[in-house]
Amino acid sequence: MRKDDRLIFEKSVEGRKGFFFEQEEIPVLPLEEFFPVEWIRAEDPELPEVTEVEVVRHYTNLSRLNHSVDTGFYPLGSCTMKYNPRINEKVAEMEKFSELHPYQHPQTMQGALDMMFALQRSLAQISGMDLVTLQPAAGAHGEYAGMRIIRAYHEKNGDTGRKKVIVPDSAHGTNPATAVMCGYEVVEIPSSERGRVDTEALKKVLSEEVAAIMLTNPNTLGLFETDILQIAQLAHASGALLYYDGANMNAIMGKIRPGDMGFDVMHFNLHKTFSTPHGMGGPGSGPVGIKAFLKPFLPVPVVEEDPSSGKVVLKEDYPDSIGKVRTFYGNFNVLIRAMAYILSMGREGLQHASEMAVLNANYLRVKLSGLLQVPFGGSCMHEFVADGSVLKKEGLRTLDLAKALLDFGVHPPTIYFPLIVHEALMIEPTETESKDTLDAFVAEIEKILQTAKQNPQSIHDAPVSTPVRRLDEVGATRNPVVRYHK
Amino acid sequence: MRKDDRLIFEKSVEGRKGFFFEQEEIPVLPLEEFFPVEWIRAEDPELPEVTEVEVVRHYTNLSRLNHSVDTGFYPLGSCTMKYNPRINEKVAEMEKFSELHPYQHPQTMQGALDMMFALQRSLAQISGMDLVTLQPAAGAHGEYAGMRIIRAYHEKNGDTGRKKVIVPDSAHGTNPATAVMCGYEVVEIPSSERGRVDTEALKKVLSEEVAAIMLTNPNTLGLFETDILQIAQLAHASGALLYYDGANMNAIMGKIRPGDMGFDVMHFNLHKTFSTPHGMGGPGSGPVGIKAFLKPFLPVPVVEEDPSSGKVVLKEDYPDSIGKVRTFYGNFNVLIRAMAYILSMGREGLQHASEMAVLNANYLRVKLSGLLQVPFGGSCMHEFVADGSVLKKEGLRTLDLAKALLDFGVHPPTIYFPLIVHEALMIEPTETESKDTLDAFVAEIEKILQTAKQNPQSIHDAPVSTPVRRLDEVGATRNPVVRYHK
Amino acid sequence: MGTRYIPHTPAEVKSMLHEIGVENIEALFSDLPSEHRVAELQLPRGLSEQQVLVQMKDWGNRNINPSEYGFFLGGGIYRHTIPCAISPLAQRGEFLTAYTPYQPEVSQGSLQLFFEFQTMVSELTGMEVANASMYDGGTAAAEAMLMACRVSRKYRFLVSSALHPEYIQVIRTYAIPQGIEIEEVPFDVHTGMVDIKALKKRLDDRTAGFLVGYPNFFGIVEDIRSVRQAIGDAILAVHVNPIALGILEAPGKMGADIVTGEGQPLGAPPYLGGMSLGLFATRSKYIRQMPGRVIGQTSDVDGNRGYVMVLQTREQHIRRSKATSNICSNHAHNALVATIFLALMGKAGIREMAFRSTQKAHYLANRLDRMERFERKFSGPFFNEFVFESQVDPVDIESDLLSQNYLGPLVLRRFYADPFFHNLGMLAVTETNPMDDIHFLASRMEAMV
Amino acid sequence: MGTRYIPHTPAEVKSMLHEIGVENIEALFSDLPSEHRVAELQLPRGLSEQQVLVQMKDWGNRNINPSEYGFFLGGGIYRHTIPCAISPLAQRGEFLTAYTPYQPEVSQGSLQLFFEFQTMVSELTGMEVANASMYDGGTAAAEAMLMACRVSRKYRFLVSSALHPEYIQVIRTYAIPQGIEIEEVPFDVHTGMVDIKALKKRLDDRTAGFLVGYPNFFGIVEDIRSVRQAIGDAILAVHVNPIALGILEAPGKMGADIVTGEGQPLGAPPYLGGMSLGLFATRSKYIRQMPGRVIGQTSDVDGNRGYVMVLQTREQHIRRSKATSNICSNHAHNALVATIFLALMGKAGIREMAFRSTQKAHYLANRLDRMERFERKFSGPFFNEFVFESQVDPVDIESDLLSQNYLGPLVLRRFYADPFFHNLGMLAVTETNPMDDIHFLASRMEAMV
Ligand SMILES: Cc1ncc(COP(=O)(O)O)c(C=O)c1O
Ligand SMILES: Cc1ncc(COP(=O)(O)O)c(C=O)c1O
Repeated sequence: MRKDDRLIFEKSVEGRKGFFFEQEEIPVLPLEEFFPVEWIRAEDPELPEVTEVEVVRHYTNLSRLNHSVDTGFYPLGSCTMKYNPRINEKVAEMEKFSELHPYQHPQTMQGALDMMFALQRSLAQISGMDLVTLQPAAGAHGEYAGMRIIRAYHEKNGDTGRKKVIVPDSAHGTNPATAVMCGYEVVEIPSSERGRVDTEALKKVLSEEVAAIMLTNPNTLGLFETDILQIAQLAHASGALLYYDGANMNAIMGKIRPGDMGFDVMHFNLHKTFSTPHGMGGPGSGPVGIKAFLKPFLPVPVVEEDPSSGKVVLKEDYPDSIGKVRTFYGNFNVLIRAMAYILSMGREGLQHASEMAVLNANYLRVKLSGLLQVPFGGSCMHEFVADGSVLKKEGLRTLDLAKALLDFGVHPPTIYFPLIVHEALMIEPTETESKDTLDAFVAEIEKILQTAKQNPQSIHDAPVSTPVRRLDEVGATRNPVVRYHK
Repeated sequence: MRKDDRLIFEKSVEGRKGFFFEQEEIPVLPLEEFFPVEWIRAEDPELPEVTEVEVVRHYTNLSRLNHSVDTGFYPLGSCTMKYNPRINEKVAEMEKFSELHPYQHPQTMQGALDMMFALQRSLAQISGMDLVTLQPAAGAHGEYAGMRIIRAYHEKNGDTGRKKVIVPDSAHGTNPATAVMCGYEVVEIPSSERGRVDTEALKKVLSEEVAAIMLTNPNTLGLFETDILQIAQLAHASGALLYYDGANMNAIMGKIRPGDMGFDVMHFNLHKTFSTPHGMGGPGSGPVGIKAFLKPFLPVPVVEEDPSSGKVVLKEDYPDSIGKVRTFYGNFNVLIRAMAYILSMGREGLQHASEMAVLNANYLRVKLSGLLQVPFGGSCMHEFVADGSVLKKEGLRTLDLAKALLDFGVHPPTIYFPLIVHEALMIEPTETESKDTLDAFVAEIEKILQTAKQNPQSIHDAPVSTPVRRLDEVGATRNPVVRYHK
Repeated sequence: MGTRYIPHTPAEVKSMLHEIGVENIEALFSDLPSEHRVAELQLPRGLSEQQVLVQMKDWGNRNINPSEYGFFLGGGIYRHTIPCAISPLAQRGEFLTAYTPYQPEVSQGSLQLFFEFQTMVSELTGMEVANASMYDGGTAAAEAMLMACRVSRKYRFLVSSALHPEYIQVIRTYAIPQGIEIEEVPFDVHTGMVDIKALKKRLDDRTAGFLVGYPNFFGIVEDIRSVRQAIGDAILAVHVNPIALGILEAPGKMGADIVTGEGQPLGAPPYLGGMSLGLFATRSKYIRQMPGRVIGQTSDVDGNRGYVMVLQTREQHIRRSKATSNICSNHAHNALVATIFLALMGKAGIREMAFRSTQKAHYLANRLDRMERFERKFSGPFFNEFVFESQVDPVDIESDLLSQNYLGPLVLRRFYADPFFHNLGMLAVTETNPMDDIHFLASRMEAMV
Repeated sequence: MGTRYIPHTPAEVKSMLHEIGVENIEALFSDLPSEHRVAELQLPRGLSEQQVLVQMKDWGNRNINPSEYGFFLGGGIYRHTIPCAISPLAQRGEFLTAYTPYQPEVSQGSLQLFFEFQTMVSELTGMEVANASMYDGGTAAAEAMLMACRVSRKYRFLVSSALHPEYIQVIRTYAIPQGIEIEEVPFDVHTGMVDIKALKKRLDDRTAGFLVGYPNFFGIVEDIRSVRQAIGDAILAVHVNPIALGILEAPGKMGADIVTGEGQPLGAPPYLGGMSLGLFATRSKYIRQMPGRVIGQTSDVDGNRGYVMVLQTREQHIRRSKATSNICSNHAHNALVATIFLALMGKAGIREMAFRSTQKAHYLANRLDRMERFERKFSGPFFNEFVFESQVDPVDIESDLLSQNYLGPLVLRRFYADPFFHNLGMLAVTETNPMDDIHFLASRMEAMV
């Protein structure tokens, strides 16, 4: 379907230029005066030689091949594809933020520090945690920082026998992967029939070898962990800490706070709950919230109020700190967007967002439960998981349903996650979608299921109206071609 | 092909909102205290009630239905669809320009005045005219201002018998339309066999009744008026002035100047020659250049250097002025873009642009002359006119060729203009297009002509891959539906 | 070296020249008379992006930044709310770099949005049809005058002297070559509204129509129904501030034949008056006499709904010397901005803007009225702008306020020679003026001597 | 009232609740333990766009605007040229608001551009394969260390002590829980380059590899070939400033096994170090050990070329606790910015930037060297940044220059406790520093006492 599928390299013509520098008099010496001749690059990198208009056309046309929140419904479960307000982009462009150098004298960037501090306080308030660091670059990175803090805490206590981290089988892949990177062994516990943590199973694995339990609540099935207070009590009684994966915060703002439920450490996904754009996979931002007793272990520098001057400062002097998990202070251009969002929404807006996110999910759940299986009964939070097994009798699967949705201009839900539901469709509409959009989505699914009965092959052949059709992913991995060669 | 063709009104739901104002305490009185009750609007206008995300999606998706310079080749003759550099957009966004109020004290906007003056001087230099006004909002508007100056000049001289304006039959429609709006009778003269002004025919119509001759050079056939010096002489000898339609300036920058060729008045199309974006049809900007003897007639205010202070000022005191042709000082946000372009290109860049524009046109002319008829021989300037009559034997016409090009993702040339070539295709590639693009275009035309022979119906059916196919334009005009009703 | 934005490499130039069959570039310019060839333009050499930005910032820094000022200037150009979502949408390349929709199959984006724009303008003004934009309020008003004369075949036209003085100047300019006689109808010096008796007196059967501002230049809301009654069969043209129509009755509901307006307040910054948008609406029966582009609904060969330019036979590119106007390029992109603005604002938003502007303006007017040195000049109802008579020279007020980073008032004697205006100032207030600024302005003026 | 960005009208909420079969919204939250329900968050009420902009400007105004300053700070984050065409392209909604390309049929835009990015990074670094980005230079370096240990199954890793101190800190953080021993290899205090002898001495057969900066933190260009030779079979990881590769030989050509880098200079503003981009490239034989997303070419059922994510079995969402890294979201949008940047710059542009930066930096260094109070500290070749020893306290230089609206030098004792660094300052120069600024800086420093 694409009229011109050339790579930018395939548009290159020797000698063309896309940028022109000053016609400037500068003192010039031969490079050989600066470097041994064999250190000087022998061959130019094969970068494209194209003009500005070619670059504009190339990337404009590439962008047009993408589905995005700005072009249509994107109910990708666990990803919170809510609308990304444009005011956030405007504030992120302000020169007085974007041009700041991280090593400027702090006095020359007091406003930036003040903004970060205000964001920390806002997130603490929303989550019920005592302190927040903005350093981590994404959710998984926040998990890493948070679990490292837990590790540092146990070590400081001389409690070095804690080698295990408990993770439910419904957990996001980053949870076990993070635990392992932090040097822990992962103990997976099965979910109960109600799709929640099985407290009995949990009791069996809890011991003085356990450093932490990692949960998300609502969990990845979109269900609230009703035994959360008991779980917290069990964890703490055994000396373990409770970690909260904040990817699902969009369900509970202004309703309940992780800090109040007994969580000790958590991360936020500003790129989910707080409306910063996903940008095709990043940058996000994964601030970490902690209870006060964990303060000594925060990554440095800590952005805090200096008690004597009352000024917000960067403090490096934390001898028990886990160190740095990245350079500098965090993804500042994401932070500023999240701050704009929190200011825009205010206390009533954040709460209303969670309420409407939950309303939308339940509405879809009820509407779709006549069409697909919804394995766990009862009301859900901001998302829910359906099962596409009904398609099996037509020789089709959830993947086919997903591909067929593409022909309606809709992005399919997350599929085959969480792993515990075999033909999972994880559906998260978010609060920014309207009832009309949800109704249209239900009608589309209905239509696909009908077509599946009458003409399963056509569903198997879907999509047909996308820029490319189904791609050979297996072959691509077997024999990976990961770059262009001239 | 469109998945959702609803108008924004058809997405409206009562009570939805796309914007939220301050939660602000303001003193409120009933409107009836301010206005008689029957003056207060009884029914709200039926504006759409939609959210911000719906607006973003709606207009994002609408934009995707357009062809544009940013998405592909756009060789629309007479329109100079060159690349619109992005730096121009950046400077046009600067708050210290965009927030200025026209009635601020001039001292608080000295920089804006200085910029306008610099642009006036640059345009004067490029065109060889003595003075420039930036007031007119578009090419046709510049023609209007220019022709009104000519009229004012003759009247001031008591030369009131001049009721006619001579216009070649190849002229753009705005030329005769403008002459009539300025109260003149239009005398059309036929083009010579060489596609130029027929000086003999001209002599016959020149008299003391003629106020002006309106020409563009190169003319709309893309041909340089080789007799221009003689024409100027004839015009001036008869007491008429010579008007230059600057739409075709892109051919001659740094090569020859209208002022030097004997033109007395001209307009520029900043949205053609000077790279400001066309924006789906405007705003453009049509500054007018004049010779010094016409200065008293300039529209007010005149942006000029005050001889005593050396400062640039707005001067209203021109008793013989034609008055105002619009409010305020011109399309300032277009002017600033044009200034950025002139600064970026510099003297060598502007000249090179004209050279490459002419090279591109001649290259296409030669390449296409084997495929289509090119009625006027010899080399062309920045554009040329081809004739699609070869298609007649297949029962097709230029319109069909144009529609078939759409399926290649190319915007067709201007068709059926100038009127003197029956199946005209007016082709202007501009200098920002590369040889590869031109070669691809030639190949596409060749392919269409081949298909036309083998399967003319398929060309008649084109386009098939566009968001809509051929539309019923006649019916639309017969029974015009020009707005949505609920 | 190569030049900005131009792809040609020396090798390509050579091969292209070869294909054309000429030796060099100069050969392509051989038709140009050699005695007038330019050696080199007297302009600087090309600058880099960084250098251009420096030059532009330099000019910018020689202006104030009005966004950091209390902003009480109006007089036809206003600072209103501009939602942040407008710019990223309007700046999309597919909108910014498209031409006039000559090929409708690949221009449905432009065409549908103009159709939406026409609908919105019709709705706001209460008229049946609207065009796809004119240059600005001034030329829209002038075209209304020309159309009124065309429709009625009469060559005398009345305008209210309380109309924006620049509009009157533009109307005069356009009237002269057509031999149309323009006469001003005085306003009532007490109310600031058009003097209905004087209007009636000036009407005769050579009179094509009458144009009145709504609100007028002084911010005063005219009594359109009375005007309609007064002028009988003559054409009534009303020039509007579209924001005011959020709370004021639509002229179409009160007998207007043509409604024009300046659309800048619909989402455009003040931009020195340079981001203007001419609104033009009328009755369907006059549609074939309307100037400018008009978009209509139709369907394609497959029966899908689509949009095209209609009634092109009115226009210069078809009708040439017989066109209804010479207008070709219009202010399409500014119309896009207004369309997105109105879509975001919706019914409630436009009402709210008008409501807040009115309330705040009246609050300030009342404050001033209670001061000894200032008095509201006109008793007629006003929208968001009002004229006051001052015992302090308005020029001194302007300077004093400027020193406090406030812009305003408009000094009316800069527009009118008549001594009536000597001590008059005008202040505009919109929903964007924080109450704190209004309070400050009032206190500052109270303290003036 | 309704709330920002949320479409639900009261009527809709009612009908949706009815469909769901519950009475009210609260019923949907009945699973939440009542004893911990929040009544109301202690946050301000929602602000309008205008109010948010005012608050943000207020914070902004409490910073300086470095774009109005002479800018001589580096240390890992640089101010380089940013072509104006990048932002409008990168800000297109289809790039900005898409997620990770899980559905490749509707993500070819993202996938193709990441494929282009991988190619560009491979070309610049001279490596065979590159991933689709990491968070920043620091985490990329740490992941290189982890990968080196994974590949070699050894748990000792050397880093040059002349590597950026923040990178070393990040590497240490990541090493600890894996039980990896990190040892620093000292640099030669005369040349500023890694001390090859000391390096050799620290190598043993438990050593997985060695990481060196290119240029290093002091701007010094390391002799990669000698390092390669010195470390034998151990894995050589080189951390680059990608701009330097415009004129310096690619590490891939000199034996590097892994190349990481901080991609900020490729089109991103300094942004407080917060618009970072981790570059990661390696040899093909290690591709299955690489962290992060990788895009590969393939074809669709019709045989059309297309792109998909490949080797996902390395990643956490498939492999969970056995993944090569826990990274999920990466810095995709910053990679887009870098891709557009490199497309615009092309071969010639990147060379030119590196060339001009070098020339200007050396010019300034030479000027300083000729002054009595300043002396270049290291004799090794440098790129665009250099350390000087000063008889004036570097903190005083910093303050004095700040008073002149100049930023720099970096005061090295803020990074190192060792007295060796006490009087050291570091200045960075890029192609964006006008010669006038360089002259001014030099004269000002010359005049210092
Ligand atoms: C439940 C959950 N946890 C963690 C993550 C990881 O977040 P990130 O992609 O920002 O690293 C995600 C995101 O996909 C998630 O959905
Ligand atoms: C030759 C010529 N003259 C005049 C004009 C009118 O210019 P504008 O559309 O800016 O009014 C045009 C534009 O189409 C043109 O091509």
